[in-house]
Amino acid sequence: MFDAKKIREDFPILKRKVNGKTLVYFDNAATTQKPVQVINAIRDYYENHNANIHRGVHQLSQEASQMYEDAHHVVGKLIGAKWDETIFTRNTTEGLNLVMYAWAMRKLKKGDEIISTVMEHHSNMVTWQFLKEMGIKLKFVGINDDGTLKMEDYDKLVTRSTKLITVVHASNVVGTINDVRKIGKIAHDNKALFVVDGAQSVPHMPVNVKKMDADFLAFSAHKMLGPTGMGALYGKRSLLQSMDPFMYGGDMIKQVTLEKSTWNDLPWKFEAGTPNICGGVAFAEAVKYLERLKMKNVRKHEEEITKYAMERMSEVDGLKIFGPGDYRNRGGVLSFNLGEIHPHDLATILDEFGVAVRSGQHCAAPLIHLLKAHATTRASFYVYNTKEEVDYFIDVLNKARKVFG
Amino acid sequence: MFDAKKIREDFPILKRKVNGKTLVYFDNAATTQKPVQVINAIRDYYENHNANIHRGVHQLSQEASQMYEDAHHVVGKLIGAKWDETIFTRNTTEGLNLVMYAWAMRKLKKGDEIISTVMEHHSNMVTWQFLKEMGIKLKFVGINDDGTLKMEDYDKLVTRSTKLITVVHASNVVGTINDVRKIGKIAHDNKALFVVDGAQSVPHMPVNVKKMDADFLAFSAHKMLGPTGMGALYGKRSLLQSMDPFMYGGDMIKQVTLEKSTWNDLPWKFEAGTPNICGGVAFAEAVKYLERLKMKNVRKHEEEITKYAMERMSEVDGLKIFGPGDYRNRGGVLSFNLGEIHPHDLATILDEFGVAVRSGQHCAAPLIHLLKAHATTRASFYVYNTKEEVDYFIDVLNKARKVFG
Amino acid sequence: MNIYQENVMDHYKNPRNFGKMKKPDVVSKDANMLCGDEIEIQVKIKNGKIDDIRFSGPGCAISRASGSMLSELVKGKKISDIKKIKDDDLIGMMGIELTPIRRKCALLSLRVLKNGLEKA
Amino acid sequence: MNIYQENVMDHYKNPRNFGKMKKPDVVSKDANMLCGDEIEIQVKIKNGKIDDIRFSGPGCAISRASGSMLSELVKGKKISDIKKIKDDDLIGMMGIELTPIRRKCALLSLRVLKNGLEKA
Ligand SMILES: Cc1ncc(COP(=O)(O)O)c(C=O)c1O
Ligand SMILES: Cc1ncc(COP(=O)(O)O)c(C=O)c1O
Repeated sequence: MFDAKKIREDFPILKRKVNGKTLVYFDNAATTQKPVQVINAIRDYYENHNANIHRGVHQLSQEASQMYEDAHHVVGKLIGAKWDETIFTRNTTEGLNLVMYAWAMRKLKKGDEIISTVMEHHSNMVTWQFLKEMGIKLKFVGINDDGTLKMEDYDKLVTRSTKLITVVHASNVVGTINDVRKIGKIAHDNKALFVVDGAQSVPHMPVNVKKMDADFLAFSAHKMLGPTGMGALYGKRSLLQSMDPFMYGGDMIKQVTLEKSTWNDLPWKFEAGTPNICGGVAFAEAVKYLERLKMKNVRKHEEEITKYAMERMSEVDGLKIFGPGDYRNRGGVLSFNLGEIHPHDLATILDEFGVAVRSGQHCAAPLIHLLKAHATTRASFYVYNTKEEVDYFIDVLNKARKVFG
Repeated sequence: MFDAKKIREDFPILKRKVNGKTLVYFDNAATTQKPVQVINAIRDYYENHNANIHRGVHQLSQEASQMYEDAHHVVGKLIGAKWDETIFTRNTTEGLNLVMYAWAMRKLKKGDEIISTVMEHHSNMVTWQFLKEMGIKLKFVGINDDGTLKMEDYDKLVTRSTKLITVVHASNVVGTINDVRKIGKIAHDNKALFVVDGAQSVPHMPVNVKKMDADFLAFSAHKMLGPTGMGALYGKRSLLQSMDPFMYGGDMIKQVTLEKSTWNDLPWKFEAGTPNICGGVAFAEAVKYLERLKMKNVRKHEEEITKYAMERMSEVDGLKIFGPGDYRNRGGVLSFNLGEIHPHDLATILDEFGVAVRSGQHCAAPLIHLLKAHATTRASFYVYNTKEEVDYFIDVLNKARKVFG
Repeated sequence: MNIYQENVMDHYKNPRNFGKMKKPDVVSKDANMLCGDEIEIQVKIKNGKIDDIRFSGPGCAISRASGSMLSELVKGKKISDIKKIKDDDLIGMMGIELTPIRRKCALLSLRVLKNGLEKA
Repeated sequence: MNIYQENVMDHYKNPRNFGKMKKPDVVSKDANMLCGDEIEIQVKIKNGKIDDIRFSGPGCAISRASGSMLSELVKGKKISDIKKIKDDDLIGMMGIELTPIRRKCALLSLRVLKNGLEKA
């Protein structure tokens, strides 16, 4: 197991003061902070290796090409995928849009159906709404009061027209970890594609695309110690090969005439134009950092913090946590409301004491409405968070309760 | 005027040795190097301000949001655009694909026509080929022997079905600077949209979207001292407002229900998901660096270097430069061949002496074939290049001539 | 600086003119995207002046306090004068410093009111 | 290290078995994406052995020299043996160190030949 206090030393921003107080960063589901190793990798790339990739025979270009290709290996390995099934994207959102544009829009037809859930982040909900114009039907699995999926809904919703089933692996609002193996099996038993939003799972626990038998899995670097502007989309090789590209430009092409073009090999076929080369290199550095900690330890640490935070929060009068009651069934994401205090007010007061949490609808408006909340406050944890920080957070919650008493 | 030798001190990579020799970086059309100011801005962002934007009320999120919004102002101002008409993209390629997917694919119909040129980079050629499936016709303006556009072709190609005219502002192969004002007028006289690929112009000369009356202008940060994974697309506000989004996800939405969504204000409507926040901040820093130098001086410096290089290269036996003979009509991009030496061999020999040039087809295969070349070698300049470097380059060319003599 | 001053908290906990009226002359509504909060303002107009006003809807302390203060400010005022109220006038009245994001909460009521009067 | 050694330059300037033949048994063709160079290999087969071989197409020194050396190497060899030639065997024959990108130039001819024999 690792020592979160030691880890903190790698994160320069954690030494920052906010409103005169030491920063307590509990907004990790939105984005995480970056260790000095990642910041240095960026610097090293630009100070020593920067060049455009693929087509240059000169030394810098060869170095940059190698580093960028290696990054695909490192990121792919984390999720049990081959490097060329690992497409670099800007973020989870782009990954899901790629599947929508390059697979669904071109392979589906009027009357086909897609099953999502009411628990989704907007990026895994609004994206599919685009297909309605084509006459594709969108259906949603509901949730129980404790924020778990109504698994029995799949039986009711699946038909012979179901062509794609998509689900968030771990919810960014209620924290629920969904049973992706079971849902994947339902999808494949019905010859539907299985698409997983891994934005909140890949950063926080061991994830293996083979074990969950995902056809596509999307996630973001910035939520796992990596840079902004980077993400990855895993896709099964046979699927990726059967598809046309998403975007068109340099490096994704084999041969071009004025009339038509043939596509490059994977993964380049799906990475048009000059990619975020430095972002890829820094992403790999973030993954290496996590692999040194080991993903099962990352998960264990978060379970401990989450368990502790749930216990301590239950002592606060009028505090209600959304989502599963057992910390073992959830990620380190705690959405809550404190009496009648508006989440924005609560977040503002927490901020005055240096505690960064998120407040609002967390890009999941339909879910928030189902929870019968207008908005929630959300604390979410990562490798550098400690029980001492949780204690401090509880103290501030109690202060807020007094202000709004 | 600025002093290129002074400027070099800002670029750590220029002190690097390649194959034992001091790096001479002449691959600037592919990507440029980064000054310490940009590298430090990245570091400062991650060490002091990193957070997700838009929706956070906590201090870091507000800082990051402000910095990212400010970056739109800085980049927009450079090209004479308002901040909210300046959409951040990954690169030029994504900008052009956005126009194709979010404008052309949805607004054009069978029989409509698009006019491009044979001079385009793949990203402004292959992208439009996608629309052929919809029955949209793609036509190409040709080139003269000196690599200038056959302007008279427009007369022949424009019909009442012409809905979009697109052109590269400055060629990445032959260097030609096209008369975008004239082509823009042809487009608008014929009620067609005018789309400009500014990848090789915005970094190198004063560019103003109002003066050229562009409807869309795409460019890349990494080609103008900025980070990889960043670019911008200018779009006229009325057009952007009339369009649906390109990608779907967080932050581009006003209201979401399970059934449908309404879109956020500009530019966020076109920036789905967590954007490349740090990339935006670093891009703005690069633009500030260029503005301190002044774009007209950047252009002047490149004219000087290009003129000098053309003179010196004309002394090398068997060397043929493609493109306009007058340096005033071209950017700082010199594609050439030296006798029968294959560009890859030439680039390899140059690399052995520390000179980084590009060789190949420069993502413009159709143009290369029209030039009756299999490939070319390309030297391209930027603010930190000097005449001394050109002299050294000429020496190595002469050495290569001997090896292959 | 703590923005939850006594003044603000008083208006939040006891908002003036909160609720709905019968037969308003103007009804205006809008949401703050950030939190999903909605505000509705109803107005009765007499002789070019605001005769009565009500506001309602879920909101944070800042948006509710500003709605309450605004309602007091405009009651009895000429519509032409209300159109001249500036963002900073309202914020100044609240007497607190706000970050850009919380400013949006504070200014929601003013925007909703002005939009309503525009259409009146 | 200079890769344009005497040996390589000799094969480049005087490529062996360069050109085309009449009535080949196998024709195989492919391009190196990087530069657009194309190589075509023609082969005559007799008793499971390569009886004659020709290669042609524009190419850099590395790809042409390797094509030339490869053609000498395989002439008279059994097809089953040719299939066993490894990438590093060919590169080793050239006696130079190549970066990953230039390796592709060196290995184009071997790939084209193997692809052709696969179909034969
Ligand atoms: C003229 C031109 N257009 C478009 C591009 C594509 O730019 P990017 O690879 O940054 O998308 C380039 C860069 O190679 C270019 O030179
Ligand atoms: C569950 C989930 N899906 C998707 C996303 C979108 O990620 P990104 O903004 O990096 O595209 C997020 C992040 O907010 C998320 O939590």
